[in-house]
Amino acid sequence: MRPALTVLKRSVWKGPHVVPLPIAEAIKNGTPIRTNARSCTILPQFVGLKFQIHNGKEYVEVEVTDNMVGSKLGEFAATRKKFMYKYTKN
Amino acid sequence: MNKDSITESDVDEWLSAVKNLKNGKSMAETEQEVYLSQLAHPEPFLEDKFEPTEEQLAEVAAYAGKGVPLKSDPTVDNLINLIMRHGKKATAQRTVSRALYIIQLKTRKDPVETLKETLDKLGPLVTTRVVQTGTAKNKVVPVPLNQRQRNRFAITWILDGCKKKKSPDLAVRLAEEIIAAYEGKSSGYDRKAQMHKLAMQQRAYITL
Amino acid sequence: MLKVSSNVLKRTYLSGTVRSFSITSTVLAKKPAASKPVKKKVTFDPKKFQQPQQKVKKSGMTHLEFHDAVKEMNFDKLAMDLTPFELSELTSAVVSNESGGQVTAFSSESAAILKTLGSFKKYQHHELFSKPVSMVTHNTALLNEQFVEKLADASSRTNRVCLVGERGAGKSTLLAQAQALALDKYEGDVILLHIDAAENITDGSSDYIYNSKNKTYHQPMFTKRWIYKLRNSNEAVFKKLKLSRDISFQNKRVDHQLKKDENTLYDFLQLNVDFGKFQPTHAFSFFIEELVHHSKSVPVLLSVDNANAVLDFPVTKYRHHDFTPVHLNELEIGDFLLKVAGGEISFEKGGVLLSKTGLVGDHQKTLSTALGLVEYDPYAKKQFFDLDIANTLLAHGGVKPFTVSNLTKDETRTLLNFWRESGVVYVKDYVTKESLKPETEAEKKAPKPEFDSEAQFENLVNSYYTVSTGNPHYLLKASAISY
Amino acid sequence: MGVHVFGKSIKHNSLVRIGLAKAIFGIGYQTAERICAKVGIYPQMRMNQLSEPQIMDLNKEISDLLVEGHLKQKINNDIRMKRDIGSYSGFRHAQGLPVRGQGTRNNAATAGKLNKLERFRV
Repeated sequence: MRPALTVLKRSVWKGPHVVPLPIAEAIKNGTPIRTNARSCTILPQFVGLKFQIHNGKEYVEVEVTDNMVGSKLGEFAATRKKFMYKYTKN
Repeated sequence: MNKDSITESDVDEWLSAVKNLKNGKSMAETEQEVYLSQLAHPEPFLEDKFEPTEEQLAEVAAYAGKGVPLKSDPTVDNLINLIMRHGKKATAQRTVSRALYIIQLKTRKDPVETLKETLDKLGPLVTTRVVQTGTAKNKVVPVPLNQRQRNRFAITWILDGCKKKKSPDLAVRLAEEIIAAYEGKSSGYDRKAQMHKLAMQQRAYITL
Repeated sequence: MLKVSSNVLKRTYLSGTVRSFSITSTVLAKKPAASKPVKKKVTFDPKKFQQPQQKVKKSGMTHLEFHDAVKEMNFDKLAMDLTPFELSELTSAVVSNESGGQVTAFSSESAAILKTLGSFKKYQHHELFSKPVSMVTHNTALLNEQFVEKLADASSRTNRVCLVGERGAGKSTLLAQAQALALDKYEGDVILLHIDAAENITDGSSDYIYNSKNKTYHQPMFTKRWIYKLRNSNEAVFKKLKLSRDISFQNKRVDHQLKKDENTLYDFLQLNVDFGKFQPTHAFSFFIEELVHHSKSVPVLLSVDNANAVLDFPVTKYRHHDFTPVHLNELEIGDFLLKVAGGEISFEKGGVLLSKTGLVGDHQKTLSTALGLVEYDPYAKKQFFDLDIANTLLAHGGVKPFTVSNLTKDETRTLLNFWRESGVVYVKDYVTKESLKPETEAEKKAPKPEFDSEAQFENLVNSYYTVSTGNPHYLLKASAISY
Repeated sequence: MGVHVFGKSIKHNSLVRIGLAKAIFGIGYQTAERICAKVGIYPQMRMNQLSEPQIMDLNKEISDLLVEGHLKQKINNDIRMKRDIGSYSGFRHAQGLPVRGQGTRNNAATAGKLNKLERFRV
């Protein structure tokens, strides 16, 4: 991927899309942050924190690592189940 | 005008004027009236007869007995239509024009005449057709060809011969092949001889 | 301008630039496990088992496409001999007496010179005749009067003309005629500088080397070829012109020293042929300076065909080291052209004759504005209008436009008559439906009406003149190259 | 009949800017023209007209860029990283399905061909 693509995604003056989250508390207590904000960008401050991200049905536990910075929270909570073929009883 | 001052004579005058207007003018005076009156009575125009001058008559006489000139030569047209692909006639025309130009440069003769002569030399006289007899064996019957059919064979053979030339431009290849055929060197002559030979073998089936 | 920005081309290995928020660089990311050797499937590949296709043996006269083939295949050798026509040679006497057009031949000397210069171009149908011919028209007479006659009296600054006219009107032919007339008038004592296709300067077909001294690019390949043409065509004149100052230069690792008043310009051009290929040189500017110096005695005629291909498109295909495009005035030759066309460089005796080409630049406004044919549009886009170039051309009194108009009907008749007699156009009866039918016995016996060739010729003149409106290109197309 | 630039044989009669773009992974027409301008190769130059020093210059310029094996390696690494952090696009790569939200009811053949964890064999 070329740098241009990430740059072109969003106007610079807007900054990254972030929603207010109880980060200070999470850092202090180590409690996971439960959130529905899937479109929130992961900032460097989030690294090491635990998130519970809503996937439409339940909250998926995710721990943020270095490489996740710049992605959205929603990328790490899949909304679809993988298709599995089940044999019928008969 | 004062209402009270209207007299009998005034009324009479007006009535006569209205009457006059209703009858219409007998003579047109202004330019517009002339135009309108002519529109209303178109007969004089229709009656006007065209009489040709003597010069015009002489010109007509000069063209008497001559047909209407064709837009282009039918033989060349046939070649153009056989070259045409995807309905692009202008492209085909340009190709043929350029080919004929090269032929003219090479032979320094009228290229259309050269083309006609070549097609006449190359075109086969007879072909063979398979006729189903209904019983065991089919007959191969020689059939004579008319001028147009002969031309068609000749042109398709020339176009086949074009494929073996080097130039990327069809016009140049076509010119080369036509010049070769004109000089009697085309591979089409072999195919013509083969066709004639087959017809000769089957001559017993000719029905007259 | 030439500072090389190293970041332009460089892309780093670090993906840090990609994911701007990452703390550790992905260079430290784990390498993927080495791929396991995969067993190759054995499949039947029909291509491998096919017999190698026999190459079709191609025969034929040429591998060229139409326009090149027509030019290269020496068709003029097969053409009708023109000696019985007793064509008069193109001289100013003929031109001043012309009325209704007269077909003339180029004299053998001027034909040879013009051929070397490249004044006879392809698409001009020279292959139809055994030697180059042209028709003297009212345009020729007018240009002779307005331009060629003035060559010896006026400086090139005041004698600048640009030929304009629709496609196929005969601009290039007129250019050749002007050169031939100049040769005739001054009996060979004239220097002809001719560029037959100006677009070759800017289309990126020559190498280009920067000369930091005069801040322009040398174009060694183009200059060498051009000077070669000039040297061969102006040999007699150049041999007469002595150098005005000493010059020393190096060629093929041999040092040359040419003396003032002893060596000629011809010697210089013969020995100095690199024009900046190996090291920066001022050979070309020296050549120009010499020409300016000698223009007191010998008139210099600079003629540029397809001039609008460079003047209307001044942004060239060449690029600086930092990828910004090179402008026309940054090329040595382009700069020279602009300076002479703008009158900054002036030959004391001489003239500048530009010519447009009808094939490019319909929407370009630079040249037409400079010639005063189009009103100046201050809101014109940069790509269509270059103010600097227009101002350059307008300086010192400006370039005068010369409109090449179409042939008159008399000229059309003269031309068609010449074509008929030289076997280019065939006058024959119209084809009709009736004429194609096989003749019956009665018809064969009946006396046939005689074909009146002259009347038919007059018909053709009328119809071709109407179709082409007197434009020679379309006239030939209508009469000889369309079936 | 080829001229060797950056270890690649390029056809002798192709234009330099075209030949480079066609032969070398990671160089397109634009980059090739930039390289040519920087080295001082004129636009219409053909491969067989290149002199030895010019080829050396080209090699040097190209080796400064991220091309060929290194570029392929980098692309592979990027995909691998996405999978490792458990991102959705990483899953889609692993499954050989479209990454950018396209449907899969029809037409996902190209994704099937290209989207793998190891896109290039280096």
